[in-house]
Amino acid sequence: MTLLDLPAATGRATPAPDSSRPHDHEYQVTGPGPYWDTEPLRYLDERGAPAEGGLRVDPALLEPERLLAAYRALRLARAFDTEATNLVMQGHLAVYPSCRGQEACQAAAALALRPEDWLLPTYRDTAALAVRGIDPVEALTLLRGSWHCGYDAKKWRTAPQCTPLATQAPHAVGLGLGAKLAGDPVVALCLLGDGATSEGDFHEACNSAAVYQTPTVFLIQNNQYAISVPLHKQTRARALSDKAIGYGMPGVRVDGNDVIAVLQVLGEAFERARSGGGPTLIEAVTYRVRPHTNADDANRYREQAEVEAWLARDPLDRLAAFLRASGHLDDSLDEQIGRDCERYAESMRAQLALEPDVAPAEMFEHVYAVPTRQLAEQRAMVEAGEDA
Amino acid sequence: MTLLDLPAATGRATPAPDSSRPHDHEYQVTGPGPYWDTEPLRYLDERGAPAEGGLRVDPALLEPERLLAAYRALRLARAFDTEATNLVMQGHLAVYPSCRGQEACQAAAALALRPEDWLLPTYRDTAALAVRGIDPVEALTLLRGSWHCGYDAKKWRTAPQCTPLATQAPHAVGLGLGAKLAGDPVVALCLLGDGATSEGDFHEACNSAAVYQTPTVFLIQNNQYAISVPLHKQTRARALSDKAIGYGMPGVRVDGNDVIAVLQVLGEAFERARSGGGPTLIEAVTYRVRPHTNADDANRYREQAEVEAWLARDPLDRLAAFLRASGHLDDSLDEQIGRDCERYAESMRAQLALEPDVAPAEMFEHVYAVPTRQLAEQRAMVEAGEDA
Amino acid sequence: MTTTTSETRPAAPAAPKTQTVTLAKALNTALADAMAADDRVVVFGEDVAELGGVFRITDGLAARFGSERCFDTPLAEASILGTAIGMAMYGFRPVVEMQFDAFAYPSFEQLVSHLAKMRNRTRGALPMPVVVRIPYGGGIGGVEHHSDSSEAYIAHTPGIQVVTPSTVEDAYWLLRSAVASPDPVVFFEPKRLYWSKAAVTLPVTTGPIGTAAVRRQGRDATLIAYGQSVPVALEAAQHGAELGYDLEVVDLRSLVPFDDATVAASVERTGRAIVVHEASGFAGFGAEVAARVSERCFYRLEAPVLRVTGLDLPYPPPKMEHWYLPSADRILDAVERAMAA
Amino acid sequence: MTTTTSETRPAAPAAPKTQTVTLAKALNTALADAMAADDRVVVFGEDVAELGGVFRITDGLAARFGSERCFDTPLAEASILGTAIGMAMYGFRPVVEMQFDAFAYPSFEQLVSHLAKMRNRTRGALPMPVVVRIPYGGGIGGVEHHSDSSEAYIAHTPGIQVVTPSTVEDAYWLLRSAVASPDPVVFFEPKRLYWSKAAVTLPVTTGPIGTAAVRRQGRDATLIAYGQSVPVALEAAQHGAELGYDLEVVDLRSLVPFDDATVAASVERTGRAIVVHEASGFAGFGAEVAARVSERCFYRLEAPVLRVTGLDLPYPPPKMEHWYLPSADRILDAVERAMAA
Ligand SMILES: Cc1ncc(C[n+]2csc(CCOP(=O)(O)OP(=O)(O)O)c2C)c(N)n1
Ligand SMILES: Cc1ncc(C[n+]2csc(CCOP(=O)(O)OP(=O)(O)O)c2C)c(N)n1
Ligand SMILES: [Mg+2]
Ligand SMILES: [Mg+2]
Repeated sequence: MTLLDLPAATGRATPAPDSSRPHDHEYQVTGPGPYWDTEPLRYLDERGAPAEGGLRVDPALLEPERLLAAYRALRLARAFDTEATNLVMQGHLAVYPSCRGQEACQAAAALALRPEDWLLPTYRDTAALAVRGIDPVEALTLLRGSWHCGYDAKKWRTAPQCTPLATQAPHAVGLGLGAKLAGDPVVALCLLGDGATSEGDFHEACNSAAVYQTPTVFLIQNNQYAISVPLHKQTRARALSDKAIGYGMPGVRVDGNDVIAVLQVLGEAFERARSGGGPTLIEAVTYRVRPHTNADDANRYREQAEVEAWLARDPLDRLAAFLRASGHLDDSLDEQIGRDCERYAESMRAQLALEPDVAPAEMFEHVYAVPTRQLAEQRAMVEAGEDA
Repeated sequence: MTLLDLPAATGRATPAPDSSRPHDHEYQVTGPGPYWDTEPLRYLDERGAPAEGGLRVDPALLEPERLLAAYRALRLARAFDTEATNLVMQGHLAVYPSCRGQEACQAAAALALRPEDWLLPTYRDTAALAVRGIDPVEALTLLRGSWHCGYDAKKWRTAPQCTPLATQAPHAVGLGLGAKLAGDPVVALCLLGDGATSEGDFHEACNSAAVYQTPTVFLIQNNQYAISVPLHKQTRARALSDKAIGYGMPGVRVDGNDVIAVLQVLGEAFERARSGGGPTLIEAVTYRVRPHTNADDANRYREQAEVEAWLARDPLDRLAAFLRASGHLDDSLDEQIGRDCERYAESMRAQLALEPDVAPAEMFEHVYAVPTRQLAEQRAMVEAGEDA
Repeated sequence: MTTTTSETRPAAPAAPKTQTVTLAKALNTALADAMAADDRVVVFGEDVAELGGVFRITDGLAARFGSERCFDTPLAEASILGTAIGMAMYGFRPVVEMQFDAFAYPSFEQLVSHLAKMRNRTRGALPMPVVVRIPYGGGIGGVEHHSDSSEAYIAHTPGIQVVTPSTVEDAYWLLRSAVASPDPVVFFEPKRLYWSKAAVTLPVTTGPIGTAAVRRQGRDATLIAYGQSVPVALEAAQHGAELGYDLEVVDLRSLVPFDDATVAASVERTGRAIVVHEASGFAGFGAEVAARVSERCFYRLEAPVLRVTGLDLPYPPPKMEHWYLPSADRILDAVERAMAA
Repeated sequence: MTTTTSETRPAAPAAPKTQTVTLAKALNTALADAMAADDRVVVFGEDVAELGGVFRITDGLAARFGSERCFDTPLAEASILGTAIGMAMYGFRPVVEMQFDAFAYPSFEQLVSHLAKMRNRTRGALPMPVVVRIPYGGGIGGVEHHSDSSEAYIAHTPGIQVVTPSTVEDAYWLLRSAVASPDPVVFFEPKRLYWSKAAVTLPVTTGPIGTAAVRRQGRDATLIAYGQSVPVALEAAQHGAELGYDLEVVDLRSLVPFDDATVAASVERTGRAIVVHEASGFAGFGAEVAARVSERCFYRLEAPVLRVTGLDLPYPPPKMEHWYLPSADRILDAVERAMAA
């Protein structure tokens, strides 16, 4: 075969291209660049004053009641997280992944939901469960190790906390699609970490949600780390919110330590979802102040100075400063909230210090609606061993 | 617990936000819109004339030798595809997924490669293998059903044709990373369909390639369909090339029926990859003229008129028109190429009409480097059955 | 949304008329009847709506029930199954199609870590009435990745039911039962049998999930098979009769739950057992069957339980699959060995 | 790149000194020695470089060999394994870590459809000298998805070798052997034994992949176990001795290839066999062992082969796992039943 050989040239030369004509289509759509190029949306600046040129916020969000509710939720999340951190150190939990520093996301996620909305949390979002109103003992059941999920997932419209990363994202699509087909004004809010955005399930879910136009909101808490892996080893995207472009859905980058801003962008996303506008991808820029879990040693991979810099942007301090400056918060109210938090933590302590009741029956009861004969035999064997 | 109850409001009302101030950050980064909003890059217009405001092309590409080599490659791809389509109808192949209409991508992919570069083809890219120089019988072995891969994958630096969609994409990352770590100026070219972009593996591969900055080029042949599923059910992205943004890599959208344009953008991507500039995502907009495979009935899901419209943009006709207009091609050369093609097809026909030799030994020989005892026993059993 | 079926049993058959139908048509009818009976049933997957599926099992469903009840998905199997899980959480009863067995692998994590476990971890709050339809098996001249049999992977995963019909009647009824089940079912469709036919009256009722069926009675040995290995076992039994072997054939039908009673009763009668399936033998489902039978029928067995299965190598290309697949001949070789023991 | 090892055997041991080392340290040393011996060996996965892995098995490798030989990956298991496959195509010998057993599931398709088949489909042109390290098993108080045992899924996949050590010595040598193997190895690390210790001289040589080891000799029955079930079987054997049972313990060590000779020889000696593993019993790897032993030792067996395994339910939470796991007590119950048969 000579087909691929070069033939002898025939005819005249091709006219030289006009190299002075610029590209009509600039096709390096986005050059790789450092992640922090893009300033996230914020309402408050890092000291808690209204940010210059900041996000425009729904006035209702700024009503004192709403602001104080947000503040209380932040304090609750902090108190919960602090107590859970104590409990794990005392051996009352199997493991605890702290959300310290991420309380604005935790609080806003829970506050943005209506009772009929679905929440899909990860292992790190136990404080959000508490703010949603779930009993802390039930919320901590997974991490205590007495069952996989302690709360009534259907009643609370809250999926069990998800550990296999990003696998809950397609569930949020299915919930949204279910709501859409049923004609219910219900939104599914999926919480994810920055690391989880690298998983295939994240991609498939975002893409499907956009194609189906489901009422699903993906909230990425970009806390800068996936265990030890910093964001720049996770992605070369300019911003995680840029990923929305590839799905044809709105993408938002918000200051995750500014609860007002997070509430605002969540509110808009929920509103859009409820009114048929489809899914939204939100990246909340925040920081995991503690190690990945109590078992992790963060000194192996990051400097204390970096942590200090983020502590200065503490979400509680920022809102407190704003509330104090606007006269909604004074020492006496703050102390009262502190006492409420202390009582809440005491109750957690009292309940979780007790050894939980467990019985082998529970392992067998819900494998299937009706246990197989083989499972019934195994149950009898285990229970006989217990009696012996 | 009263922590989440609303407290009585304290202090004065929050100042109303300044609603006249526009958002500083417009966060609906990209609104959903019809896919065809964005015109792909092209050098030739649909009739084969230089496109107005078209792509600027490397002068070397426009040398008559190069242009005629491209034309011969297109004709070869067409001849190959036509003959394979005949062969499958005559029962000499198990199945054949035609690339009719996509020959510009097939030819350009093969021509862009140096011998040391790696190609990762799919089931639809057999013509690209032929253009790369692989013997057509070896190239068609998978689809003939006599072995999984008929060519020497290592010698040809060509992976076996991949059927599980998008699973070859991470391999292209690994090959690129291998080349990078070894310091070799080698590029891995991964071919993918539009449908495959919905798979998790596509996402994970693109993201990893960008993070590692591997010399990998992802070429999506967007032929508008994944079997029966049209692009708008596959993605809501404005363009598949937009997905590059979420990976922080260059993304290019090119007219996949304009072989000059495809060669140009591939050349730039290869050049960037070889010089340490990392991966590129290219979307080539084209059309699958025939059904998904010989077993498919495309009338179930698309109109003939749509096919006709695309036939008018035939990649061969476009280049032929350009070559004739610029005097590089005349009837006599065209006929000579036609005769070469006919000989090529005849040889395919003659070889593939024969029943291939197969022996059970082959099944056992490469499961492991050294067969296990159990496999040796099974081989003996099968061979004994054959002898019986 | 209204419910017209109970949780555990499909609606009672109505308006019978006998026809010659293919197994594919029986599946199609089962889906249509299930969708008609319960509007929480939704069907989705790759190419299932406009095209009716590459095997046409979902043909006509989108036209009849609308694009909200039957729709095409993006090409993303993990997300197909994950979406089904979310819809089940919302109260739907999704039936999803995986186009070929090997193309279900991307959904493996969703299946093992969520579908199988969701009821359990939520103490019953979020049951998973999901059916995953998977055409499986070879012998159809399919290239790489189009002839896998992955039942062993799934059957090892507690929380899932695994079902596979071999007859037109069971195709209908097991699929109805799967859709009506409160728990997830992986429904393996023997794709080589899609075009097998029987004169049946649809709707038809057979046994419930969890029961095996004796397809042929015999006294010398029991052939235990499922899916498209059942006709092969029956063929072997027929040839065997000519050679003087009186072979019983048990069609497992339901791999999980496993019908120990029927299987053990048969082997207790015959004293010999041979397990047949297409998947590779090593750590295949036949190992479980052989282990159970060997344990339960220990004192009755007159010969070791033998396995006639696919070879322990990647599924071969079309021109070689006849060497790979369990054939009537290979089964009869095993029968001879068992009878000689 | 230069090669200093042969394809099939790791480099010969050099410069011995006896120390008390943990199984984790033996694995770490094996990786370091393999990387020193062959610069085609690269190690990557989630958190393996800066952190040294959540179990510290890769501790110090990045510092010693540089960030091109040991690096952190994005969080994407399919792509981790797929990248390893591509690197192997290029001529490297990648060793990848899956952080926990259940988190390897996203890579299942890459494993089944590519890693296992690449050598075969390319007629040997593209061998896959890849090691997939997976910490597996329970008993460490891990929450959901942190205690799975998935060896049955992998062992059923032709083309892969499956290995799991139970001793410090085997941890070292099997990992060296796995890295040196021309074919892919899934290397299951018994995570509960990471901190078990032995006085050993590294480097140490034990048996090749494909061979089982008799860990204790006995005449009454054979306990067949692997990974972290081996110490449990040994514990049972010790208690058994007090009760008058003389139990043999076989450590399979290599599930694929399977050492029929050692296993059958032991059962031929004892006449009784009990298989022990943590994974759910149904269609678990123990089924294959039981089926093989029942077939091969049919005439010698004095009792049915019994299985003592994890229960057929999703791995339970920490406070309940003691009921799920095979214990010395449950093994001894089975021994009693076997002896009474
Ligand atoms: C599929 C999967 N792979 C690996 C893990 C192990 N793992 C648990 S948390 C974690 C890091 C997750 O990072 P990110 O998504 O950023 O969430 P964060 O922990 O920071 O909240 C990893 C790798 C897992 N849980 N699931
Ligand atoms: C993982 C996987 N799922 C499903 C299939 C079945 N399948 C084969 S080709 C195809 C459509 C692919 O479409 P596209 O990626 O656009 O490529 P094209 O066939 O158009 O070239 C499908 C669904 C597959 N091969 N692999
Ligand atoms: Mg994170
Ligand atoms: Mg396509």
